[in-house]
Amino acid sequence: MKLAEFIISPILAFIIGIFLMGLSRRIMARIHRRYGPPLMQPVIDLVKLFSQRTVSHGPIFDIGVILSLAGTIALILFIPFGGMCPLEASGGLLVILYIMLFAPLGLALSGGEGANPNISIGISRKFILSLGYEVPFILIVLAVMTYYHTISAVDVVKAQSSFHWALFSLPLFLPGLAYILIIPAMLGIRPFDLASAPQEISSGPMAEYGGKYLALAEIEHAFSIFITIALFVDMFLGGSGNVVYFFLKVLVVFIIGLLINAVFPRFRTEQAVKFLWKWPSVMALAGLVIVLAI
Amino acid sequence: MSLEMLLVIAFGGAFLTYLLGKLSPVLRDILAVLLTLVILAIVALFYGRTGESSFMNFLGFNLSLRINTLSWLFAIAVATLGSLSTIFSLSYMKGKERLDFYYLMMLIVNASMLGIVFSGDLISFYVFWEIMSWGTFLLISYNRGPALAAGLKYIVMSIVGSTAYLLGMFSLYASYSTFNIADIASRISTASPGYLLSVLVLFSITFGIKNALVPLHTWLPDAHSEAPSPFSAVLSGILIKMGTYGFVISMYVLVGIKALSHLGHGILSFHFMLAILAAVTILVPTFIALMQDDAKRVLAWSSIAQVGYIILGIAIGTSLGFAGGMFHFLNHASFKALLFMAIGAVEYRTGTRDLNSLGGIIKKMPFTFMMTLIGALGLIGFPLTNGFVSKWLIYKTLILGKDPFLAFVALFGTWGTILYAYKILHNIFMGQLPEEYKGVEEAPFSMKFPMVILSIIIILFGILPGIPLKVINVIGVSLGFKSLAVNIWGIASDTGALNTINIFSAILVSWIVVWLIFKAAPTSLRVEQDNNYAAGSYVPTGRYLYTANFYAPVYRIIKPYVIDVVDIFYMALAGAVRTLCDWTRRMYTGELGSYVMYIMLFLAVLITMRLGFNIW
Amino acid sequence: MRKIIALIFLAILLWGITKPVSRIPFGTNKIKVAEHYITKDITETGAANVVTSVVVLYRGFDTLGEVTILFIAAIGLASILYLPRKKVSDEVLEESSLILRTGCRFLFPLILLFGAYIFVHGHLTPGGGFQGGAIIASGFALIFLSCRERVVSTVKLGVVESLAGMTFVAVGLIGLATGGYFLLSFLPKGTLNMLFSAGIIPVIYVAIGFKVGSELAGIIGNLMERTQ
Amino acid sequence: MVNPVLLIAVPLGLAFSLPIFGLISKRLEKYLPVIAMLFNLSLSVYLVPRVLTHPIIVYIGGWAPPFGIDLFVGPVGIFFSVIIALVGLLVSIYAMDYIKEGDTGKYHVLFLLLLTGAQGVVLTGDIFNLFVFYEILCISSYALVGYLRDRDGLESAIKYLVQGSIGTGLVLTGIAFIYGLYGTLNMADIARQINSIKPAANFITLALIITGLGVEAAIFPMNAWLPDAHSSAPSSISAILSGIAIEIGVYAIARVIFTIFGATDILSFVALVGIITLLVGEMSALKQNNIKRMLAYSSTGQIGLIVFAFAIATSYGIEAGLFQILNHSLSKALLFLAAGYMIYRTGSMEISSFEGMGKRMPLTSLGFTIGAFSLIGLPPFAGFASKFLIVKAALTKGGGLYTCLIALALVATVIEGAYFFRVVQVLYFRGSNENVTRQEAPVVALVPFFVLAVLIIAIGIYPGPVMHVLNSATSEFVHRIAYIQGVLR
Amino acid sequence: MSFLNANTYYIAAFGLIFIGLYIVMAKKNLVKVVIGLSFVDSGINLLLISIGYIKGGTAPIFSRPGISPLKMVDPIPQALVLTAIVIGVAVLALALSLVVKLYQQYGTLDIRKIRGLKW
Repeated sequence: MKLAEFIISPILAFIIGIFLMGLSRRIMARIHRRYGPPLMQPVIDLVKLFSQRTVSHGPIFDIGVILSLAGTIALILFIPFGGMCPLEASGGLLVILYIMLFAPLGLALSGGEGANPNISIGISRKFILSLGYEVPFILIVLAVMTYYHTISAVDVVKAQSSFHWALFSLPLFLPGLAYILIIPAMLGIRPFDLASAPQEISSGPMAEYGGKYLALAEIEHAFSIFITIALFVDMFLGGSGNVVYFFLKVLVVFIIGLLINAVFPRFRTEQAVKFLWKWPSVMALAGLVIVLAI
Repeated sequence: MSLEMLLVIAFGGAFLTYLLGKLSPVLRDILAVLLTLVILAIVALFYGRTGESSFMNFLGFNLSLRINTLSWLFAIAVATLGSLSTIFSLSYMKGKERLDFYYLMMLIVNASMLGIVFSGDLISFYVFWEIMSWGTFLLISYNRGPALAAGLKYIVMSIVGSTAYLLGMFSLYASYSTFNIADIASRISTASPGYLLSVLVLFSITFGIKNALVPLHTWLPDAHSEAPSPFSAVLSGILIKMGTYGFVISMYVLVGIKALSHLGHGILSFHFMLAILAAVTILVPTFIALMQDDAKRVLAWSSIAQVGYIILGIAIGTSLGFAGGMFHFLNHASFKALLFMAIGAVEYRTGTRDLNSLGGIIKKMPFTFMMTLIGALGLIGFPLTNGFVSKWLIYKTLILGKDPFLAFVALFGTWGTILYAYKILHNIFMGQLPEEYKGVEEAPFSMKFPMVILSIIIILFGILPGIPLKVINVIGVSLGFKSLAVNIWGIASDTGALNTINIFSAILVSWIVVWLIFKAAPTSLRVEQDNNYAAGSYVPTGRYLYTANFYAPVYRIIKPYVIDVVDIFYMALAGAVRTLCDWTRRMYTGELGSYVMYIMLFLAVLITMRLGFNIW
Repeated sequence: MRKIIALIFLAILLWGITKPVSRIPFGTNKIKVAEHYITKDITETGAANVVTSVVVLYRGFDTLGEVTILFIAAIGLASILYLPRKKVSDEVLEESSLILRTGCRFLFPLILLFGAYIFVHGHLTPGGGFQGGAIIASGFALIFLSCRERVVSTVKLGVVESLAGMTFVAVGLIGLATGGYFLLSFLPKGTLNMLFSAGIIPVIYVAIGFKVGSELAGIIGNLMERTQ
Repeated sequence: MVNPVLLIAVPLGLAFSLPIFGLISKRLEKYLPVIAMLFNLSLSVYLVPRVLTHPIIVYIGGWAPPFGIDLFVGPVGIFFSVIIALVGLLVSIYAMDYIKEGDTGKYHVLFLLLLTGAQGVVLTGDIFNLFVFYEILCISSYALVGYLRDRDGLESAIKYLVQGSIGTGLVLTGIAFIYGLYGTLNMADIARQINSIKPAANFITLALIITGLGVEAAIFPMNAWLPDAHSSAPSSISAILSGIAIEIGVYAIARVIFTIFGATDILSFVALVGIITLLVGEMSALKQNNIKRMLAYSSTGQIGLIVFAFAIATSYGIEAGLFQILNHSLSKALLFLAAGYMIYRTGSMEISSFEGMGKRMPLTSLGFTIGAFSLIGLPPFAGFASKFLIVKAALTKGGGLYTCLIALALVATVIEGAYFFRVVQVLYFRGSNENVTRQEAPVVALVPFFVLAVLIIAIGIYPGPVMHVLNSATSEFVHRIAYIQGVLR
Repeated sequence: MSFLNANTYYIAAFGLIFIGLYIVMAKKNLVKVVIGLSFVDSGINLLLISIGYIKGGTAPIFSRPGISPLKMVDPIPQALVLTAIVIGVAVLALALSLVVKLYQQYGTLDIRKIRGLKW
């Protein structure tokens, strides 16, 4: 049973992630009053990319992108997801926080060897942005961990069983809202798409990617969309023992997040950081203070 | 083999090395390496031994050496780094001036650090401490130029520290009329909290200075960046940890965990204040490190920040925190030494460590890059490196101990760490290779070897943290902490366990999967760096680096906030003192009449005090 | 300003010294040690002049130091006024008048004789080695002033000075060797008020007389020769 | 048994005979001080074990005190006379090559007499005799300071002379009062009659004497002559002045306060003065560019520390003070001697001109470094032991005053560290690192460096034998009654 | 008046000392300073002598038999003064030689101008 989870959960996560990617393009298009690509478009893209031949700049160029995806897949195993959590007793949320680093670091290393000036700029922006959203994110996670007095994600989910959802508890309401605000930043989508800004620095860290590199990066992106939202669901919406139910929660959160943020233009790097350090951080901090006060 | 013999070998060998250097440089190098290896072997053989023996009588006091697991742990770190840095020196220092002196001082500092951790009383601790201080001063000054100011700053602060130590030591003596650590520890339980607090504060000044705790840190950035790289490795890796050792000794051995918990309460307790200082030590230096452009300076500031983690863990006073702090001390010793050595290797080959002018060296020094990468990952606390485990322990104890703000600072500091660690990687190794570095070569073997050893340690302790944690647990228990459920793969606990083997296997498996997918796709074509984006067009050969000023936006945000206020304050203080001193000597006007009047003044004061105020 | 402060200091000093001075009434009788010297002097030293016996015997060590100080002054003065390569004035000095020169030549031996008398009779009459030496030096001063062409060799004076000093120390050492005490009066006391009496006093006073005379003469000579 | 009076008589006799030897052969002159000091050293060391069992009291001329002058050769006296003979010997060896200018014969005479004076001060048991030997010490140092006869030398000599004469004048006035009040000059006899300084007359007398002696001891604010004199004298003389002369001043003050007056009431004030002296000295030294002036100010500071240690007045304190005297004598002598040849080689006293000395004169620089480290109080040098003892004494004495004062003293140590380490840096690490030709000091000068350095390290590591002597010396100061009874039995 | 009569010598002695000290402190000319020192010396010598004086006393010399020792003045201060005078002479000689040399070097005797060494 446990062994099956190791295989099922990444595959399900991949499917959901790809689906959400397709969905997001669709919804964005609708908001922009376009028709938009079909839902399967990301899959089609992947197939196409994998069949292409491309260039490489050196071993780290390869290793970095593999590392990035491998880390993200491994991360799935630590996240409670529809009753599954293959590696529950291995460090909990703190490990999740750290393994989330694999993806950006791998991409950055890989891109670094690409030596394209756009990549340098992109990486720099990506890291700065991460510094920006990590402040509220850490505060949020800390609030949750302190509130439930555990560092295990599974325990957090358990504590919210029978609809004691954290989002609707007094202390964790504000952190939950803050999390929604920073989701786009964590995913690097509008209005926080400054790292990959295609029009400006030709996709930033991914500027030198083509073929399978781009494909792996896209898969990684799909995974991170899922992970980011799954974490929210686990921490604030009580997770779920049921995969379908879990998926629904993810879907709802994703769409809400998309709708809130679709209308914003792109931030400049400093603006983004300042924004992230201001509103979401203050909300999360307030939550943390309330948690401590209780 | 007794402890005395070890110290005799260490000090005597140092002088022997110096004398041999006058005969033959080659023999000197061999002896130096051999000596450090012998010391390492002896210290390793000491494992598990405990005992205390008096070795000489100084001014009527018995000086004693003692060994227990705590001192063994520090000693093995000292001996390891000592031998590795000596090996690293072989080629790094080749052709520089005064090598005999350099090796002498390296070995003396090494020996004195062993003396510190093995000393069983406060006097011998002080003696070795001072020998270490002046030896370090001479080594820091070795590079001339700006190193001189750094050395002076270091030694002045060091003397301030030893002044505080002397006062603390003698106030203990005045109360207990013994200098033996164990004796004092056994008698101190009856002392009043106020007294203990004053002693602890005095000791904290001493150890805080060596340990570069924030308001006392200002010597470190200059000293670390200006010292020769192998010595920077020692300095950052182990020498500043002598302060950590001092903190452990003074807080948990001398005063003891029980008495410590009664020093104040809540946020105003001693250990909590220390933890807050440690948190500040993490936060501010991390961001100052981010703004540096000199690789060694980045690492220097980073050392301060990492030391903050160590002290944070130790100060919080739980068994998890203590284990985390102690483990982080080992880890920091390994990865920071590795990083300093790697930067040293780059500097050795390129002649610069300016982050804004380097770039693309990965093509020329892939091995060094890998080492730097491992070191940087350890520094970040990346899973599968040892830094992760220790930080995890610290975070966990902070979160569960209801100190989320400290935890936040620690975690946030880690994100700052990611930024500067990546900056080092990127600016030195990534990006374009400037024209002038087209000819650099890989580091020589004697540099590679210590780096390999250190990187193995980093990875090994990252995957199997139980090895050191078991030792640390023994120490913790001996100091009165609760025992931890240590396994070879981490820590088992009901509030969230750690299993590094799981993490390792998860990542390994996903790696293999992804790698298979990657291999299944069509193979890619290897091209030159600038072939793609420049599309074959002319690329200017001069400065075409986009690595300069790497995090410009964040600099703009944090610049007004991350100023080393303390350093500015100290510098202003030093300036004021100097002005005051200058004014003082204006008293000697050179005029004979005034001088005679000074004499009469003294007499008049005496007479007036007696006759006018009837004082005596 | 400076003067006012100086006066304030002196006023305070005056205030201070009134305390001990008021405890030392002027002209009262002497106390234990002095009484001992006066009453026991004759039996112990055989010198008629108590001051001399105090100077040379009871406090002979002080006198040795005193002689040394004068020696230091002479040597120190010579070293400070030292001129490398005999640059001693070669310029022709104006000759003094015949009367002066003749008078000086006439007086010089008399002064020397008087000085010698003073120091030889130090233990009998007021006077002694220092006084006699000073008188002798005044004779030299006369010579220096009047017969300027007749340069007295400071080297020779130095030899006399050294020999006299060595004599003093040697007398002391002989005392140490014979009686176990440095500066012991090992010679017989003789009869009171005779020239050859009072133990080593005459010997030492003769040495001091030569020494002081030569030293003071040397000082004067040096000051005259080397400061032009 | 050898009579300790030879410690004074032999150098004195040799000094008197030196001009005659000078007539025989100019080269002979410079060996006489060496011989004299060698004699003194061996005699002092020979006497040490005897004196430690019970002090030797020598009657000069066979007159028992209080009627004659006595030498009190106690542990203190022998301790000082060993230091004087040792430092004197080493400096006279050094001077054999160092002194080339001027009338060298006169230099050696004055040098020998200076040491004799110092020897006499520490041995004598009569206060006026002390004054006389003190004058021998002072006057010969006036002459020696001006020995080079350059502008600085003469200027500092006359300033030193005027201040010193005022000081000795005050001392003599004090002695006159003592005589007037108590009718005796023997220290033990005076001490027998004085039991406190409560009467104003006693206090004023004491004030006059310690002010006067304070001039030579360079206690603030009477130390204005010191930086001038020490910096412009020939280096060998600076070494003696710093290493011996001012310590003699401190000895005299200690003798007057402890033995004669038993004035323990005044000691907290003395401690304060000591700390002020220390602070002023070290602070003035901080920004000096002239190395000898820096060392001179440092001497002032060290004297302050010694005075402070004495003023603690517990047996720990006096012991610490004596140890610091030993340490300061050795270290400061070494520093001045080393600096002397460096100045000789570079022709400048500016610290900045010593760049690269570590290469040019490695052994000299090493000597300087060891001296500096010892003065700062770093282990394993002698300075550490003394600093250790002083802090121990101050803190075991207890009381807020002494704790504050010792904290200030340690602050001064920080300042001292700052400037000494700066010089060490200049010696070894400043300037270009190109190869410079080695111009080491001559062997004659290296011998003292070596001996002093070895002693500093040996005493630093094994202070035991020295402590043995110091214990007895301390009890001589502490046990006033024993002293009185010893002399007047 | 009796105070003056009783203490004439003391007043004179301290008068000399104070005058000397004042000169040393306040005067600018080096020769005057040296003269001041000389004043101080003389004053101290006078003080010593007057401390040893006995009203109506004689010199302590047994120049002829039968002199009563009871009326002799104290011999010790006289011996001390002898020493003090010699010391004074020595210092004076040395001081004057220094002054002479200084004048040759500086061309002035003003102590405000002889200030090569300060701070």
